[in-house]
Amino acid sequence: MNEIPRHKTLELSDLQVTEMYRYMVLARMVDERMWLLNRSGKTHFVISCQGQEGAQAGAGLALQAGIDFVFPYYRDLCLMLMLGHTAKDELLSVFGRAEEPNSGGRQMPGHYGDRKLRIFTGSSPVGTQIPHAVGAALAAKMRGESYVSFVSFGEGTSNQGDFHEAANFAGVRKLPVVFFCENNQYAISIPARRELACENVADRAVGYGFEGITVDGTDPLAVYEAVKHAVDKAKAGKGPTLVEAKMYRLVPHSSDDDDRTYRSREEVEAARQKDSLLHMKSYLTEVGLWDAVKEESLRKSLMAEINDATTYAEQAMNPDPKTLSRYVYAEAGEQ
Amino acid sequence: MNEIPRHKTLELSDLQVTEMYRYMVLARMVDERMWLLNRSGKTHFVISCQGQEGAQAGAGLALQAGIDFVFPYYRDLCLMLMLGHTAKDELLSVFGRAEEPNSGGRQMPGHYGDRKLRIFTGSSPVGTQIPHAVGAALAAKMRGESYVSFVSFGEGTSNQGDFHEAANFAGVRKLPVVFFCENNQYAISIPARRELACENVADRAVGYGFEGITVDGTDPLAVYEAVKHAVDKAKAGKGPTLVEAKMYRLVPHSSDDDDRTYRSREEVEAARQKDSLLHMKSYLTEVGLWDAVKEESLRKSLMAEINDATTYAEQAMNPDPKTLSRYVYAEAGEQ
Amino acid sequence: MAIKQYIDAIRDALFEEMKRDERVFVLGEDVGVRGGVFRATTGLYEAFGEDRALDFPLTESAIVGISIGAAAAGMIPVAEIQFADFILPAVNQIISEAAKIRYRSNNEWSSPIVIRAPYGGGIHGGLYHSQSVEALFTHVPGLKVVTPSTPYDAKGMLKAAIRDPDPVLFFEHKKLYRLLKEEIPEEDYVVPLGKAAIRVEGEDITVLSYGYALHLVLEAAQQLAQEGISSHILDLRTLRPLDDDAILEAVKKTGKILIVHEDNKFHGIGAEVSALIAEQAFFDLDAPIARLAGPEIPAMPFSPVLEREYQLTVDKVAQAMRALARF
Amino acid sequence: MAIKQYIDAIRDALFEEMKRDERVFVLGEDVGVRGGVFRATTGLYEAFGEDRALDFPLTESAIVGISIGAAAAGMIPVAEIQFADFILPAVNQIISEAAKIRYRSNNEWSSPIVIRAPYGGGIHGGLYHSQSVEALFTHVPGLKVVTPSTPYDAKGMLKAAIRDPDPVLFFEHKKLYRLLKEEIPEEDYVVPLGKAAIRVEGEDITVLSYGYALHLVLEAAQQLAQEGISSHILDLRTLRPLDDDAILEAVKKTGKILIVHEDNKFHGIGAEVSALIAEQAFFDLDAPIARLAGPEIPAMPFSPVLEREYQLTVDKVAQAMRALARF
Ligand SMILES: Cc1ncc(C[n+]2csc(CCOP(=O)(O)OP(=O)(O)O)c2C)c(N)n1
Ligand SMILES: Cc1ncc(C[n+]2csc(CCOP(=O)(O)OP(=O)(O)O)c2C)c(N)n1
Ligand SMILES: [Mg+2]
Ligand SMILES: [Mg+2]
Repeated sequence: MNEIPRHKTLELSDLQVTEMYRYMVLARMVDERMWLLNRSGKTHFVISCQGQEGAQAGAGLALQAGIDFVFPYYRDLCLMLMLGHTAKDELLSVFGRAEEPNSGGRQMPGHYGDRKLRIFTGSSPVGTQIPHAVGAALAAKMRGESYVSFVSFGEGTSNQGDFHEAANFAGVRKLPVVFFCENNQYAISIPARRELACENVADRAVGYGFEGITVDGTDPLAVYEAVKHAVDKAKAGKGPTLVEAKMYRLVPHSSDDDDRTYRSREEVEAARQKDSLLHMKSYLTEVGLWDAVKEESLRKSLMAEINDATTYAEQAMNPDPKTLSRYVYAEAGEQ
Repeated sequence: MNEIPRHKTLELSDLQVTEMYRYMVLARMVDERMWLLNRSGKTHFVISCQGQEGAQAGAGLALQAGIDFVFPYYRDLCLMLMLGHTAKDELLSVFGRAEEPNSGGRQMPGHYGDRKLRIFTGSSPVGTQIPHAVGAALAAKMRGESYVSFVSFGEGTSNQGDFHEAANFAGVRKLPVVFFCENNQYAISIPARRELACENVADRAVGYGFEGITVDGTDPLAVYEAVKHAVDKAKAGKGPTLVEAKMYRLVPHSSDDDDRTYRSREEVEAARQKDSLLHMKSYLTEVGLWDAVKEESLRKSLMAEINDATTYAEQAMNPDPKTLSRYVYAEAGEQ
Repeated sequence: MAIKQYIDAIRDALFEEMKRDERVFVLGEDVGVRGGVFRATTGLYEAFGEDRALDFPLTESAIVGISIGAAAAGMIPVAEIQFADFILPAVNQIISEAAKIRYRSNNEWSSPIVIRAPYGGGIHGGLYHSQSVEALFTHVPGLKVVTPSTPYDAKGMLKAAIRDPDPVLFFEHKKLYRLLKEEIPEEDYVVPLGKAAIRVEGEDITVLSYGYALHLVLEAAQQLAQEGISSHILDLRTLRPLDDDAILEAVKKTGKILIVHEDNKFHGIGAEVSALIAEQAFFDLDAPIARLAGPEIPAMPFSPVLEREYQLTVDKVAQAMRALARF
Repeated sequence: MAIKQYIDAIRDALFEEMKRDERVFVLGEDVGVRGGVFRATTGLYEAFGEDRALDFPLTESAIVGISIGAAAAGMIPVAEIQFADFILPAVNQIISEAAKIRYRSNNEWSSPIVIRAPYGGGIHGGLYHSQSVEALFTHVPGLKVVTPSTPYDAKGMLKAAIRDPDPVLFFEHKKLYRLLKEEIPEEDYVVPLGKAAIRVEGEDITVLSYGYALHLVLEAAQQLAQEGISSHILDLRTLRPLDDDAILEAVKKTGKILIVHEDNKFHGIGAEVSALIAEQAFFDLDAPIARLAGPEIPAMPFSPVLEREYQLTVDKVAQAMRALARF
């Protein structure tokens, strides 16, 4: 093989791509741990990133943590890890502990937020974060700052009015925002063809006067390339992009769901064959950056990290019930 | 001229096209009367169709009054006349009289509705009628009935979430609905380029998996052709169409507006040269169906009709104040 | 008679009404193939097909708006909003449209739709799967707002709602779905909207409540009975319109009033109940009108300790009842 | 001092705050080039440019949602909703988002936005340009809801709202815009949110009101004064939070309470005021707590005779005050 490896043509170092893979595996393993804790009755809720790690890793690599404003959605565990959260942070969150960085235990797992990382606080009603991202992009433009706003959401959510209104305004004002649609083929039980009549969600961009790009969401490098393009364009004052990454949700919608009621095991099995983790591992192996030994040692060290994090989180303090009524409004003396 | 006249190729009779023109002139003259009454302090509010008559006449001719469900918006005076309302009906409405068919004086002028004509009651918050139209189309499909649902709205309104959500569902279910966007270049003071970044509103249709068509809204026959195509398609079970008719709002947004604060007189003057009434008159003249004598006699008879209607409306009864609290809910014994 | 849970009662009512009248259909997110995330619509897809158990894209405003349009064309839509918290994107269609259609058309058009939504907390749902939203709608003329608290009522009131000629918001407390069972007649029956129900007759204090909180009140009343305090308990059942007569009657019985709801207190529906009493039964009162309700915070947090701290409990209710009795 | 109308006071407050703090900007439909359909933002476009007097597409949910995002990034948006009736498409962004951002992020993020909206009827606006919508928001923890009734307060409270660290809904009764003039200081001042104001001191009856209705109350009180009835009149000014202390104080003054608002009565904010009193000042009361409010219909119809029938008038208010005084 004397072709230039694909990641080099994208100006990514060997370290960057192996790190990317490390985050994907970490996300998967943390996610699996969350299910385990849930199934053993220790925690109340899981919402999963499984199947979407590659897309999130690709997108995450194109962002500058702590500089770009990020408006994630509940499946963005891998993205959060790439931006700076740790396994421990997210395990604290599934236990609803005081220390967890998203909300101090106030919100369900998957409701991310972290001010120091410029990750805005999210809620459950889908799509509300999309105008927020556009608002932060408006602020960037008004003040001549050079960050971009990045917002992610599911394909089902691209049907919500808030998506439409926010995308339109971003187009009119050519704001520095990247709309990132993680099209995992389902909105809970509703398959894409029952939610959407367009071929690709990215087709919608033309209605807002900007570019739409559909990429294979199981190919992290392809996603990186598309999002990087969108970020660079935004920073150059050339307006928004809608990037749609297509992949498959490998597990039920959440720990409260039973996906056997609406999709066949064969369909899920087929999708597992196209898992982005497999994709990335074989790419790294092909270009000589990876092998079975590295894989094993990675998994071992991550398992240790996750075990420690679990122990820590399990024993961590709950919020003080006396804080229940705090922070509805700014407290005296605060701004 | 031995070409076949355009209206014949569209399978329209001479009578149909001259009638179409008659309605356009009637709408214009009723509209002008409404302004006169407002400026003389006799009525409180006007919202105008001026500039949009041709598009409405073209669309109206493609619909079956009393069979198709119609969800108009506040500028659709000409459409309402084509569907069966009279000058008297609408003049009663500007006075808020008990007898006016839209709401018995409860709603502002331009808030149409008439059950016997299958014209659904409209409100002021823009865009809410769009899902209603899709709902009526859903009912048609569920019951195998063959009416279509027709809904109109401005280009500014095509930015509302309700447009997006309703269009998406119509696309997914291939419902018999015609979305008719009257793009008059302004949403009150905001020009189209400040509201929309796409070239045409019709570009949005691809995001919903159906056809979008942009037509010259000052050419009634072109609009007829597009809407007829959409109606036939809908009836054939081939789903929705978004038809965008482009034209210009010739007068201020409403009697409360002063358009000199946001657009030049030259711009308005230029648009007046492309008035659909001129367009239609010269077409009819060209094909030998019209001349100055006919024009004069038409205007004379319409003026008489409008004068009578005005006198009638001015003297008609107000709603009985005792009815103020009726019909919030069904009254005893009603369903 | 058959023994049914609340969720069964809902499902049975839907099934029977769809069978009775082919204009009735259900629509919402995951109500078809999946049978609803709470399983309230299970079996309808199989029995009535995909059109009448209609899986809808994730768009609440369209769910309601399209229901309104379908109703205008003669159908009777029963829309499910997956969680009451997610009804907010549909508020414009509910308040600007459904509520005003009859009035604004001078009785020509109407909006006979039902909107079902599971509400309330205590299921570790965090801020956005625990809210009580009834008070956002009870102020609105043109709407009816109902919140049955038993399987029997759930079935009978859902049937009444479906047969009602005007829009009805039908709120089901999700903790009730599988909390208790009750005998329910096989034959068709309706429980009329707008009527409260006396749950316990008593002499010392009157407690007005609804939904899950009512069951806490009932339990607390049993405790208090052992202490010799007799409670008169009224289940409001419908929050708009309130059953004024029943409320004023219940006030007369004891003169000491406590209103209990899970929703936060400030300007909750308890405020209207209190104001009604203070206006129309003032001279029947022997004590200040008390309210026990949720704290003034957005909703129940996810952390179990915070959630517990938020929630009403039998103890908290008993304490409030005791304080009133001693007054 | 300069003599100003209410609308001038709003415009001046915006101008001065935009000048004082460059993070402040206004956005909304027609607020830029056109200067607002009520002319509340006239001159801002010329003075501060198109970015800070930002003409927005016709999308209320985005107006609020984008304000929230801009605030997250450090700006202070003052959004205009063209008519309060059209705030409903934005309810999800207001209640699910703005109101809960501080709480759900455990105080990391906040939503210092102001939403201005002209409300109320009597201008021949029909059902959808006349509504009072305050009661749809007063129940919601995390929001502040204000309704100043004088030019002085309008200016001072708008400044306070802009400087407030949390989301404030700022409702301006559109009949007040050009109704009366008042002397307003040249220098900067704020009127704190959450404080009611005694408008008239009196002995026989206490009337609580706000907005345009307050002016009817003031006029009626003058009539009554000539009949020998002395009224104590409190302008609530802020509806969430209510000024409990001022209200309870005002109750003590006379023991006879009337609450007046234009919005319909059932579960209007008057209900909470009444419930507060019935709970905390019961023994100060000498009569049932009375409410005078709009009828239970969707909103004011367009027909002038129906509109008149809907509206409160000095006569109707005076009659209610007289009845209470005679009680
Ligand atoms: C406004 C709103 N309605 C309903 C829900 C319930 N709900 C949570 S996730 C979801 C499906 C989301 O689908 P999609 O946008 O494709 O994201 P995915 O979960 O597939 O990643 C639904 C219906 C919600 N959270 N918010
Ligand atoms: C939800 C809502 N917001 C604001 C308004 C006030 N308003 C009335 S018409 C209008 C502009 C509509 O523009 P467009 O849709 O292009 O229709 P046009 O009037 O140009 O025909 C606005 C902002 C409204 N009626 N409804
Ligand atoms: Mg999805
Ligand atoms: Mg327009």
